Amino acid sequence: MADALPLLRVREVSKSFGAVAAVRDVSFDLYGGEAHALVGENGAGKSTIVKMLAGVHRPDTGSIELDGTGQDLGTPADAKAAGIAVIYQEPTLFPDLSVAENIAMGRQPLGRFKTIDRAAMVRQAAQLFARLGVSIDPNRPARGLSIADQQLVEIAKALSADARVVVMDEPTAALTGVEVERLFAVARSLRDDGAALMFISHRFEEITALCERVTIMRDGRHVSTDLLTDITVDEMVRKMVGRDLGALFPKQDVAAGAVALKVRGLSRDPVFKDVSFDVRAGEIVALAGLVGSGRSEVVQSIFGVDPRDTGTVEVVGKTLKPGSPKQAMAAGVALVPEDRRQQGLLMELSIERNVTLPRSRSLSQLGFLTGNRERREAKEWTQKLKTKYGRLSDNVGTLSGGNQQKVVLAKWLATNPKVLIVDEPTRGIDVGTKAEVHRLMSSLAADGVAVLMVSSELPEVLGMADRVLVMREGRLVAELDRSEATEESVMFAATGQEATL
Amino acid sequence: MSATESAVVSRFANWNAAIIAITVIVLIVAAASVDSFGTSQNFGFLVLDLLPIALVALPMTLVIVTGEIDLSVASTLGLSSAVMGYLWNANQPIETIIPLCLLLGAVLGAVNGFFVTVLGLPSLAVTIGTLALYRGLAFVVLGDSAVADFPTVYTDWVTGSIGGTPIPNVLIIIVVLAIVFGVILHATPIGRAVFAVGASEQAARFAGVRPGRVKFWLYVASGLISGLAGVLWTLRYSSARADNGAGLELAVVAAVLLGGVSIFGGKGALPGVIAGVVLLGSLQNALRLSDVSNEALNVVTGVLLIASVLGPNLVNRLRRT
Amino acid sequence: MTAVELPAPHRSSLDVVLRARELGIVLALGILVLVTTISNPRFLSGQSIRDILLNTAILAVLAVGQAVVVITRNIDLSVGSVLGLSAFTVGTLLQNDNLPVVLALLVGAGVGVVCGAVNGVIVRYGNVPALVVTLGTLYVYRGITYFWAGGQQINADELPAGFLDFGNATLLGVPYLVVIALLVLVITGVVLRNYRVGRELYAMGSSPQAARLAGIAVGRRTIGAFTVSGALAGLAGVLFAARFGTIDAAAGTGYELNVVAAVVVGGVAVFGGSGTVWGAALGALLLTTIGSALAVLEINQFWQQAIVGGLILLAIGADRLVAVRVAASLKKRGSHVSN
Amino acid sequence: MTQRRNLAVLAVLALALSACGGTTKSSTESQNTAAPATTAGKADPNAPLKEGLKIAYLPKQLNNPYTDVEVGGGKVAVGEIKGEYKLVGPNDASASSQVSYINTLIQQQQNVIVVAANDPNAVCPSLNQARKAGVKIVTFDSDASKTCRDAFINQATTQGIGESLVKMASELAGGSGEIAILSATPNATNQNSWIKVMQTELAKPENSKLKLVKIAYGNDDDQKSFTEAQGLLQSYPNLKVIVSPTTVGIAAASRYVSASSYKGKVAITGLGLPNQMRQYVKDGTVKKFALWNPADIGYLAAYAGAALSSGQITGAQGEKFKAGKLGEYTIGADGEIVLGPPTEFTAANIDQFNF
Repeated sequence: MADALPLLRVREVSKSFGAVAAVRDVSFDLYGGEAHALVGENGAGKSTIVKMLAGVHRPDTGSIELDGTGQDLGTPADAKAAGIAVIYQEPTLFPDLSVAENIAMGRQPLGRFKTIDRAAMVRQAAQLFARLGVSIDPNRPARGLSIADQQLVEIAKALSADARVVVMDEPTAALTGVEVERLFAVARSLRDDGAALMFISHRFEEITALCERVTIMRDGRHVSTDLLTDITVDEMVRKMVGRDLGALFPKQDVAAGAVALKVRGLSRDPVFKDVSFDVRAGEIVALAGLVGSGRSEVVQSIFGVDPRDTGTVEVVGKTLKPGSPKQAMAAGVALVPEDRRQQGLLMELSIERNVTLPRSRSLSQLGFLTGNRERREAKEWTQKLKTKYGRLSDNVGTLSGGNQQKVVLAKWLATNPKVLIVDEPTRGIDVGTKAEVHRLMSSLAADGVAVLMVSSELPEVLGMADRVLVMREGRLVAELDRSEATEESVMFAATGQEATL
Repeated sequence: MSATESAVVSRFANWNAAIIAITVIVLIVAAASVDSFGTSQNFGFLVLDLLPIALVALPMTLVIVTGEIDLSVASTLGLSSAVMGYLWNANQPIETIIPLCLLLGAVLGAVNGFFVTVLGLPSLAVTIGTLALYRGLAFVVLGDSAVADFPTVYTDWVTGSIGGTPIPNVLIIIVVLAIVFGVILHATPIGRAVFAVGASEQAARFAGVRPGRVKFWLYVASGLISGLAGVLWTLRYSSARADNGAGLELAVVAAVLLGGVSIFGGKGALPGVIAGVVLLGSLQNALRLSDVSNEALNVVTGVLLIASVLGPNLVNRLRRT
Repeated sequence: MTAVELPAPHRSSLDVVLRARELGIVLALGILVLVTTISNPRFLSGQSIRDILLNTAILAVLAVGQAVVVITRNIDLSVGSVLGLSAFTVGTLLQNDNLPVVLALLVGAGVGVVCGAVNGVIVRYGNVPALVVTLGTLYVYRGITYFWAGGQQINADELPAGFLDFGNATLLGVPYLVVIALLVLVITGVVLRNYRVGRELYAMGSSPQAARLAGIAVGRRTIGAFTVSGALAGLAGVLFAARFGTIDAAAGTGYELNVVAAVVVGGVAVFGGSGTVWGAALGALLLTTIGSALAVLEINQFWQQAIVGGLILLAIGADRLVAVRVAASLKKRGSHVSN
Repeated sequence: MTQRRNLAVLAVLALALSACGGTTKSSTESQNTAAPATTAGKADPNAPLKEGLKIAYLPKQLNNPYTDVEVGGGKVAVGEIKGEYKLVGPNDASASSQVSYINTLIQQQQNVIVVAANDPNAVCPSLNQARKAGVKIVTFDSDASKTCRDAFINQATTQGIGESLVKMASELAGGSGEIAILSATPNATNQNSWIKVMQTELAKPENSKLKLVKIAYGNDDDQKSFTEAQGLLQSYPNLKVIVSPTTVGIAAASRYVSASSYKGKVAITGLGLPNQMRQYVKDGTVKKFALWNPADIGYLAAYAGAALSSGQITGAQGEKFKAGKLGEYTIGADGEIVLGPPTEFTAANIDQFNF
């Protein structure tokens, strides 16, 4: 099925930022009609490779060849012109412009006097959506589209450009199972039309489902490129990490204590309705369901950053006021939010300020902060979590994703919570850190913390949780014990139909 | 690049330190080369001249650190002055008028705060709106007339100095408020919240900070201090007028940015801002004493303003390559 | 590919909202004119309308330029100073030679192009926020004008009659100044709506990050937008000189706030990406009409500024309300994968 | 939070209460007006004029052609008496900027400051500080409060100007009809005193058919005056004459009318500069207007300042001094020195003047 000659060759490219070498002498080939996976831990250099292909970064040395001719991809426009389309993890649409215009930007069909032919533009968008089998109104603004729909618009963009190389950087991170299937169907048809696909993901089941070949990177270097038929998942993990891992999901058994978090009749129109459940001390309860089923909204409403219409939340017997994170924190609730960059961290502030922000009031003496106590506290907690950083005064934005997540965890563990809510605790972090996070959650539960975990990764849910609560379209539809919870039972509850995975 | 070199560069890239150094150098050069710049009388004039900018720049720093802006300060000053004149003409006791003007300032600030935090409107647009609105109301209150004859006890205090020393009385107000705002910004949980809101409002909210509340009270503080500046302005010139302080907002914003506060929020320090205010004020004073025209000052202000952001940016770029 | 049923290209929901926004201003304008005319019918006399249009023309040209910059999520506070510099340059040239009007317009626009390009280059290459840059050049350009003028004033009697006539003469009953403003408006409006360059400006303002990734030459477009704003401010300077005949170094001082006010009232979002130059021009017309109406209604002129302020708050408040409504309706309508 | 708020309210209330029976305008009025002038010493009419006097001019603002002519006269006079001439001033006509300049002039140890006050009271404390430092203060154009200057150069008597403005208006209106005034700022001292005289004049029986319908303010801003003129004509269709006792206003109003359909129907008069008005006199928009010679004001101010500084005069009524080519002047009540009667300009004589 693959052509004999590579469509795109990456040859010994290197790229440094200041003193840090992000990518060193990496080479691999992409073939037309083939899907190629690129895997590696966070900080392995995958994103830099993507940005070089996208024309955002120019390689310091080495070359990128298309059809055997060297390309100088100095700007995104160059990459576009060369037929390379990149779909980023976070969609990059123009919220104020119409969907049709988003797709056609820079390639709008022209009519008389080089004016834009709007009718033709809308027609093209509608044709693309028909080909993708989706119904999005080309005339609506991009603002307000769900993440999945935004990804589809991004794919339509790539289609409209007749891209020969399509790079997808973790496109599935925010998608549900059905949406992933839809995306894969489209990706396969692109591949079958002769395009070369490059697919980046942390989920091995997706890689095996879609790709023919896999390139593994570690610490900015190329480790290996193999046919997926020649390599097992375990081998891949070993190559990525460079060492063997312990059990991925080490939940210890703990006898559940008293009810720590009690939620009754929580509703917020139109996001979720009548949600009731308990979490006991020492328990890890997973909140599963498709993206968009209202899980994150429920936990944000419990914590008080989102409002709620009706319902009560009790923490160790104390009723929480709606809409007040401050009071929730005082009662012993901590929330590690879904979106690390936007919600979890202040990227431009220092590590110490981030760690101690929620506790700045309790660390103050007579209302004043001199900085010493904050520094001590930040040092203590970052060390406990084995966070790697240069100085505490460095911007948290300079850390890798995994270490950033550790800072978020440190920040909340420092508040000594009775109820710890974690929303997608391991999204976008590498395998090694993932295991550390899991171990940490498990030991917290063992110390009597009630843990409520929102996760889209089924293995994580099944491995970690004592109980699984499943949400569908804003309602709690199932509660499964550890013994009852399987991939099938959870997916069945989440989708309301037989799982197709 | 060697280690020492990069240390020097990073020192320079810290604009806060740079601006303080520049200010000190300018003060020394001016004192040495401009006749009568260093006299105690001139020091008094200098302090009085930069009084309103110094006061208003304090809350403005905090507002800009949260990523917002308040362009209505000069109009609040004007309205406070106009109301002061109106009430004085209506034969109200000055001891009632002054607290009322401060209260008025706080209320005007609260109006800004309401539009920005409760309705969620962009502060640039809101405060351009209230800039026109408050100034307009000042003219409605007092028209084009001027009210004078404020009690000499008060006007003398404002223009006077601490018994026998060359230290102007109003310097006490500046110093006290600068310490208050400095401590709030750099050494209290409120200050941490201010920086957090400026760095990312959403993340701050997820850390239990109430951005709306923080910003609202900052606007109230901004209004209150502008009201105070209006009172002091009126007493200094013994003249309440609707156009008092017109255009001051740009000078204040310029001083704050010159002091190294990022217009995008999340970064800045009060000592730098004080240095920025002193730098602009003393440059103006020294140039005027040297018979250099106002125009030169305009150009210098503009260039410094751009340089305050451009300089560190260029240094960073050089360092990267 | 199988034949699919395509949605007929209809007016997009975006357009409908924008139209409604501009209709709001037109409505406000209509009510204002009606009320004023009832109290004093002379408000609708030819001379009165001509005066309003003439005064609008200058503000509208500035507002169009400002809108272009604001749409890209920038701001240009230096327009008043650029206007002053251009007016003085043209005035000085005309003092000595009787230049043809077209040349005067070109010189003025040329001065503006240089000023605008300087703004744009500093914003682009210096990576300095537009607010800071243009606040700085507001001082610098004004300072240059003062240096040059040094207290000199150019009076009407020093300007060639041909140039002054241009400030008052009409083309088929429409003053030249208004014709120029309309030309500027229509050309800019069409470019912004119907040309790729224009749509890229909206894209940049809507999401600068995405624009860079989409391969839009963000830097060049930014410099371009500032250059256009500068050029139009320069052009407005010539119109100013022709209209008022007296030019000193202070010409156009404080205009920047009026211009921003007109743009905001006209529905251009200060955070870029939406709004039209038509709205901005209507905003300019509304503000000018209010000024004239107050004089005619014998409302204390001091109210004018307060009313303008209130209007800005009203406009952005209304925009916010509409945006919330639209967002809610879009969310409800949703759009899902059709299985 | 609520506690803190209550505290704040309490504090305000406490302040307000404690204020009962505090300092009010009426309670301070006697005390303020009692502030004595500091002029002391005796005049020595025979003292020679000192040489090398530093005389600084501080007009309302720079960049005003009328002001330029005034200070131009001053420069000539300072040259004649071998002094050091200096001109400083703000770009905006605000009192606060003037105060900064006065402070600077004190630092520079000038001997005489010739100032046109933007606000009669706001500049006072600084002027008095200057006088304490031995600087003589001469005001021109717009007087400062009497308590803080040594002499005031009055262009013409207030009465004389008011009367001549009404006389011109009456002639142009043909003795009856609506007239309007386009002034500078409402707190401009000179403008207001002229307008007051005009109102008294208009109340007289011989002017009973003239109706003053509106006083508009153009703030001595060209554009504002232009727009105000436009507004006047729209609001008062039967308007016959616009009287503008300010050079900026009359020029702006003339320019508007000359290019509008009102030309020939509405007459403009007032106080204007011949150079600015020449065009409108020639095209018939303006029949006549008046003014004193502004250069003489600056000229006279320099001599008055020098005489003060040399001890020839102290500013007391009845003292006499010589002012170069202008001859001898006598100080009137309140330290006023009157320049002389204004000149009327018409198409017949305008070409003889160049200022």
